[in-house]
Amino acid sequence: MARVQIDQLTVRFGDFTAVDDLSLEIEDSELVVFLGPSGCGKTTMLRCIAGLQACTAGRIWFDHEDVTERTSARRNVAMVFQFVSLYPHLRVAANISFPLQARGAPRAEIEERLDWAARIFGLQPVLRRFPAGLPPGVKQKVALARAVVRRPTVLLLDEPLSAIDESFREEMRWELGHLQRELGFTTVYVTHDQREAMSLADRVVLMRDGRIVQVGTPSEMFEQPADEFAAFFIGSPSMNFIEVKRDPAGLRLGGNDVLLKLPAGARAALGEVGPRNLRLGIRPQHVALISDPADDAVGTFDAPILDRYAIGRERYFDFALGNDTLLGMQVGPEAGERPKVAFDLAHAHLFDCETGRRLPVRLAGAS
Amino acid sequence: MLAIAGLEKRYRSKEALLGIDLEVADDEIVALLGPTGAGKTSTLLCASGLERADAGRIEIDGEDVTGLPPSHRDVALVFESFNLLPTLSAYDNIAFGLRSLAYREDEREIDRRVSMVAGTLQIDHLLRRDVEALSGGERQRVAIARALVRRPRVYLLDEPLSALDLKLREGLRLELRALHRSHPSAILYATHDYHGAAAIADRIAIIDGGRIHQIGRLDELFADPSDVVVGALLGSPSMVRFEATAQDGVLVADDLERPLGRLAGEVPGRVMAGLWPDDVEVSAEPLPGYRPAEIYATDFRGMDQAIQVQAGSHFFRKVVGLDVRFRQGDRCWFRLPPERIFMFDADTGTRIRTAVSGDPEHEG
Amino acid sequence: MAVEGKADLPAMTATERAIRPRRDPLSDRLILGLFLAPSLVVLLSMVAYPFVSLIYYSFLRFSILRPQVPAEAVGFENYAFLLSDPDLWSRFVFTGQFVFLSVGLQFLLGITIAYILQRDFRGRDVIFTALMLPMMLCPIVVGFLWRYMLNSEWGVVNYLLTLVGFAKLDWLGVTQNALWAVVIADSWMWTPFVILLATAAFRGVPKTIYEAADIDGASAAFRFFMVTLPLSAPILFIALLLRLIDTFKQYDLFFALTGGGPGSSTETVSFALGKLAFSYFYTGEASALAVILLLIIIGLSLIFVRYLTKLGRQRG
Amino acid sequence: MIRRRASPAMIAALTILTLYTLYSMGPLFWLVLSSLKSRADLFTVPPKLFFTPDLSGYQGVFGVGKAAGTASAIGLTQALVNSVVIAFSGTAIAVALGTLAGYACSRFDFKGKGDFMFFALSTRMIPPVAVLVFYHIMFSRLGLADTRTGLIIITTFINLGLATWIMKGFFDGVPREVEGIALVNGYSRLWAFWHLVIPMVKGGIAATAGFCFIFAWNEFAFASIISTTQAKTLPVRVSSAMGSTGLEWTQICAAGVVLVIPVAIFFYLIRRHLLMGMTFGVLGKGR
Repeated sequence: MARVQIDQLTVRFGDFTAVDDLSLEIEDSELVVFLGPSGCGKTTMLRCIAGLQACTAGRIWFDHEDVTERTSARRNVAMVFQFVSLYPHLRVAANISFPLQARGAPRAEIEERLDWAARIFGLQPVLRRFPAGLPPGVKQKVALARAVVRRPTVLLLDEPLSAIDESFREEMRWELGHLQRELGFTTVYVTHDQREAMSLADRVVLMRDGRIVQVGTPSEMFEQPADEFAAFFIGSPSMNFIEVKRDPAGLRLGGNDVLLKLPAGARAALGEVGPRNLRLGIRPQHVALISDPADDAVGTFDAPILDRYAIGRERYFDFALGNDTLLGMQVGPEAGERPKVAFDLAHAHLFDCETGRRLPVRLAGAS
Repeated sequence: MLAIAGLEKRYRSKEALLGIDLEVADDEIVALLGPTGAGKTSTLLCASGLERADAGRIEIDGEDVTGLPPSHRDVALVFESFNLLPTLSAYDNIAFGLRSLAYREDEREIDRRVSMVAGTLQIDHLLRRDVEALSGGERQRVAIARALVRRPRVYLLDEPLSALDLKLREGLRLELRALHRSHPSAILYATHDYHGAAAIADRIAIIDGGRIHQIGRLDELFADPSDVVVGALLGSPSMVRFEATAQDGVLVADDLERPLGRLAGEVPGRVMAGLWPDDVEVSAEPLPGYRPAEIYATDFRGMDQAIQVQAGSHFFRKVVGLDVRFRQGDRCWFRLPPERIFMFDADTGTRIRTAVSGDPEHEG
Repeated sequence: MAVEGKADLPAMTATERAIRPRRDPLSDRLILGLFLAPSLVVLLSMVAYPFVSLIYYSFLRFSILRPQVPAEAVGFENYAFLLSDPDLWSRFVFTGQFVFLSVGLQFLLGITIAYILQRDFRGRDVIFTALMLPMMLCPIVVGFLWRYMLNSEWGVVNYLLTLVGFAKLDWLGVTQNALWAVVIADSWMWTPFVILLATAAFRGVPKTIYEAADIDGASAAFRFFMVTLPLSAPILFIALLLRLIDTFKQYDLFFALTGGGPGSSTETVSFALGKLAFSYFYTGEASALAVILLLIIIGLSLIFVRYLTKLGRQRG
Repeated sequence: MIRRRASPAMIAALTILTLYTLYSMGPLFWLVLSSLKSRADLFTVPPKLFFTPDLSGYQGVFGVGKAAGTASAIGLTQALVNSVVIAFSGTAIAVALGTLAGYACSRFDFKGKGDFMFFALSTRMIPPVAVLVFYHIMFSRLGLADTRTGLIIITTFINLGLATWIMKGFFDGVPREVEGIALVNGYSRLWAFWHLVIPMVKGGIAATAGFCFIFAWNEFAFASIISTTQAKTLPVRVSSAMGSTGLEWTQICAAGVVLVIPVAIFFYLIRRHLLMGMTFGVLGKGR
């Protein structure tokens, strides 16, 4: 277990820059999730830490040791791959103890560690079997057991759950989260699944095109997205984005047709951001239908409701603003006749249209 | 409309389907939800005619098509990953069906329809591209366009979104759903993802081990699960399950103090007791009638959090609000409302329809 | 999420369109039959029929040289004659020696070279392709080429030997030397095959497994013997099977290189069969020997097929 | 991977590789060199590396120039024609039949498929001399002995199994979805086979043909027994290069080079599919 320090790391493949000048510190026993769409550089990043990928520039430190030039074998890292990488010719027991065998650990120690790893992953019943006959989830458990059996400095997980069936994947996610906190390994986890990231991470590192978009705890990521990409990528269903124009009374939506009234404090704050084009972002969970609000209620407006429907046990509605169709989610009781659309302004965000950055404007008024 | 009755299929000596009965109405999406190897793909292949059924009957719009080759059935099929003919452009892939002997249209009509569907799916700009140059999401869009453009009687979709990134999957799923709402058609949609099934389907058919365990609207399935498999596959988190023993008119879960409840009738031996997570009551404070437990793991979900609770040798999961932030290792207390308990046979998994009620002696 | 152009898209169902009546396409069963039939005819007439006929001939005494002499059923006499012939047993012994040495040398060289060629360096692919060339040559040419190079008086091999201080060897005139001569020539031609398959086997090991082994701290040697070699075993066994059978039936090379000499000391079973059938024209006995040869090869194949199936089942 | 410096192990590896390359390439070099030597230069001790090239070997092989008249001239022209006709025809037929059978084995599950495949494999396993006893009799009776037709049939036979297996491998590489898409969209299987699948395995068919050609071109055992005078192929003709003074080495070497050239060309064309061909396609392609 160790602190990992990544210092201005860059990886280029020919003209393509996979990781671009990335720096990050990972605390001891922390679980950090690298999240991003495919091709964002998150796996390359992980392979650099593992020593499987040489970096073009930058250094990697484990505690106070510079490991940039070391081979994987000499870094004492453990890794679980996306696609199962068990040794098919070895039984489960031999697979788990392989890293200890490779180091020539004494027999007694091997027995003891194997026993421990098999117990925590509940693998005792399959120790004598070959990996081929096992379901994918159990195979990944074996891979995890093989990873932790040697007490690695850093545990690296490369989309370990994505090749597993949905129902079992959830099971594994729980197990993984529990064990990481129990065992306290410094862990770097790579995934494109924001649910996994939010669920497991102490901190999430959202990446795009080889760069970090935002680093933060899951709730920071959810509540204070750094920009439109972060806002879009985290949370489902995805956030609604609406072009807005300023108005003395608040904001005009949907090509000036609709006025979103804002409290006085917010209008003042809006005045200070300067002459920019703005976009409003709000999650469907924070859009509701309410009956008969007060006429001057802030955050409410009339809009055509296109459709109401249930998805699973959740109730949604589509409403129109100009040419856009937007999504809302009815959390409370069903609204009656001629309902109005209500934005929960405390959870609405304003973004700069040009840069995509979130602007520090509180739409709900004074703090 | 698609009707499948008594469908059986065997590959060499391996049984794949053991009698599938299923109907998809003209305006509904039925999701075939089940784990890998449950028989989803076999069902779709038999329905399309690409595999021959060993027994059973398949009807489309009332016409028996069991013996017909796939080209005579007028169905569309979208596979999980390989859908596009690499030798053709995106446009020619979409137009492919309309140039066949069976579904031939003249080129002007083809052009009209392709551009219309391409507009709907927002792939106009991709039409002249080589399919090798398309991304995964774009390829599935083209595949769906090819299905749409022919206006078949039935759509068969085999995990069409599973190979895509989560974010892309969620977006495309909503689009498909919206498309279906504006243009109703019969769709059979196979998936192993509960979220996917719940988000897209009008009705869900729970399939496992080559059998359909239950079929119905989501609320019907939640209200009246017929089988323990339904509980295991439905919901996120899925059904809370306790191995229990029925004895002397009371239900006792292994390793838990106090009976779960009183039985209205005689139930012999071992059962599986299950509740939907929403019905389990969890508290951070000890309350009368609540049982002590420990938080095994937590799962932050943005708007709320899910917790896994360990009570003795039992584990269950539940979604709770963010007002109390549970942490791994915290103490908690829970109550299992007896009237919400479903019982299933421990061996066969079938539902035991005996009511469970609160026990006045033990419940507060 | 916006779905555009909703209004333009006609209903997706096609109830109004009748399916056009058309000719039923050929059923899959018919296609299967049509596609398979020609090959089946060739195989039956060229393999099954000869095999059955050979068994029949092997119980007859006759010679194709004298068709006017009627064939006479002799029961197992041909087999008894063959099996009691000490010369035949020594042919089997020689064939065994040849197969063992030759295949052994090919595997030793082949696996070593394949291992070395795993490392990427400039020009590797060119060298690799060039090294494959010998196995593509005509065996007759190979035989003559080595016969020419191994000539005891003016052959280039003996010249090179004298250059580095060894005495000239009479390669083809002494039994033991002649055995080595064919082993060297056969290995020259077929080591590339083992290189090819070993390379394929090594590359067939998924990259992540190598990476996993690296991360697990395995040294190069540990990795090779504990991961690469066992994982390559199925393909190496296929290579072994093919090499054993090919070497066992080797005929052309002996024909061109030693002609069975000196004397008949480098006659393999195949070569002896050739002589029996087409020099002495003992057709009955030759058929019996052919049957024995075929049974050995079929047996050998079945053992390997069974082993491979077992291995495949174990590893999925 | 992290770069490593030159180590003793690496030097050893390089030495072994160099020695083996000499063993492997030397004889080929010697073959070409010797084919250009005059009779007198052939037998010198020490062997000459530098000499005046002499084309008499090739003249003898092709029956041109002054060597044409000598009794020892191989007179390849006739054999060359035979070889070309037999190898090309046999290859074409075998590849055509093998393509059909390979498709059937790849796409359909039928009773006895495993047996059929093993049966096809046997065409490579069987020692030629073992079945030759029978062919000799059968071909004599049918009047096929010493004819090109007879040898074309044999060439087809020895390559059919190979072609079936390799083509099955290539068809296995084409996803079944290809036909699925066509069938569901209203096309027939034959249409899909011809218009979609065959174009996708064009390269595979070429590779298979290359292999079959090489095996057909090099075939000796069958041809040596079946063709006695008329239908003699090149390898058979070379094997009978006995002059009044023993073996005509110049001519044998020259003939060897002539025999190697088409093989080298085909080999170069199919090099990416080597594995497929050499292992009967058992190992699949592109591993």
